[in-house]
Amino acid sequence: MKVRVRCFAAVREIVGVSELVVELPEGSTLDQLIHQLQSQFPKLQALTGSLLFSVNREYAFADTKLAAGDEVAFIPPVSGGTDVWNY
Amino acid sequence: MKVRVRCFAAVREIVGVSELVVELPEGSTLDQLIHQLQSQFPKLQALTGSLLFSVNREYAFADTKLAAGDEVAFIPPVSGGTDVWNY
Amino acid sequence: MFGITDQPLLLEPLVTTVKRSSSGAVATFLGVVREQTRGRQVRHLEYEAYPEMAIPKMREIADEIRRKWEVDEIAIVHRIGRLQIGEASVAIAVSAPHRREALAACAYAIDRLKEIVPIWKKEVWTDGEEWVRPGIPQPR
Amino acid sequence: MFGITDQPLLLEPLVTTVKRSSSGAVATFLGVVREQTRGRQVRHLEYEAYPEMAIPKMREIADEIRRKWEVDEIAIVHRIGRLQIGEASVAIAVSAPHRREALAACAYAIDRLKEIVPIWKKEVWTDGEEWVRPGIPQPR
Repeated sequence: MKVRVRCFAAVREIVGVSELVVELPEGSTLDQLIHQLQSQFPKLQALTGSLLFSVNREYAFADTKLAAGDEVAFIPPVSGGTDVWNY
Repeated sequence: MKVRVRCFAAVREIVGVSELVVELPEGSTLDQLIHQLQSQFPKLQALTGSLLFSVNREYAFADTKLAAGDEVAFIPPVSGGTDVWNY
Repeated sequence: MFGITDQPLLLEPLVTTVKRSSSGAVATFLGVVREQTRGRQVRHLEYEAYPEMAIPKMREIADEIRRKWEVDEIAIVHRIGRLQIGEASVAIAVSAPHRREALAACAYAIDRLKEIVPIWKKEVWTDGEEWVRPGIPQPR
Repeated sequence: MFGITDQPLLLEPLVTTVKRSSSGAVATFLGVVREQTRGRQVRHLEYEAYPEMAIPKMREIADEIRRKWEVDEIAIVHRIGRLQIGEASVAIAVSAPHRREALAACAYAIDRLKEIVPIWKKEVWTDGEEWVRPGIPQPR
């Protein structure tokens, strides 16, 4: 099955594109997708501990089962302390 | 001695002008001025319990001593409950 | 910037006035004339101020804020005269390096304004009118 | 009104959008690009959003607010693209019958926006750059 992966900010810069279509075995979980992309883009590993993920535009846990056509997004991490926005 | 009395809102409507010059004995207190104006404008009596006063643009107690040229203001009362402003 | 005006209030100039290069947040508050007040239908409002005392009192509020929070600038402008439903009677803007201080200071400013700034409004309803003034300040 | 835009943010249209005849108060919040962040000199910022998720999340924040406070309307607009010092990155406006609800809801909206709305910024300093994103939402 195919899923879409949307990439933003630091993830987009590592992957080099803002959207990927990834082929996965039927019944794969979000976790399996993450591992597959990590082996393809090793620099993602440094981010993974602090990444969040969404499936179909809702935050999702790593054990979420994916379906064909799902839209997954990597939500890049916080960096740099507690009050990291300007305001 | 002469003092200026500024009148606002309900007080202005009772007194009929926005400013009065009042002749008082030397050493008069704010309280004496209030009584003098109440006898001149009896309708003020209904308001007095809830009036505040300022002398020279600062809130003042009734026992404040007045001096020639002081600017006194009658600060009309709250009416109508606790959330009386629109916002 | 502290003022009393008979002109319509606009936020944008206030924001420009308070913004500094250190400001990460600007919080604003507008008081607006409501259609209903305590169950009665408002036709319009008339605001009146004691400007020579009101402006120093606004400044006093700003001084209190600076003692409580790290803020950049504070602006308070109150409109006087006849106001229709939907028009703003008061506009407050506070800038600060961070959002919490800007928001807290803005909330404080409007509370204190009601308490110590000598401004009155006459509510003119479809069935009568009355002068209204909020808050009982403690003389000092 | 919820939006993502690459145009400068203005408060006045937001205020007009949220004001109802029942509104006695409008509170607004602007997030502004500061000159300094964590001691480093900012040259400019670049904001990026996941708009298809960000707008529903803004709507979700508005729903949360309506469950907590009596408010009239809520508007949230975030700017994306390159922003200079002094420019606003986010604008929030909340109208309500009374001031406390408008102010509390506005403060809540900006806190929650940082927590759940997928928007990132790259800080470009005079000596480097870094992507930054606030808050760790709890997946549900």
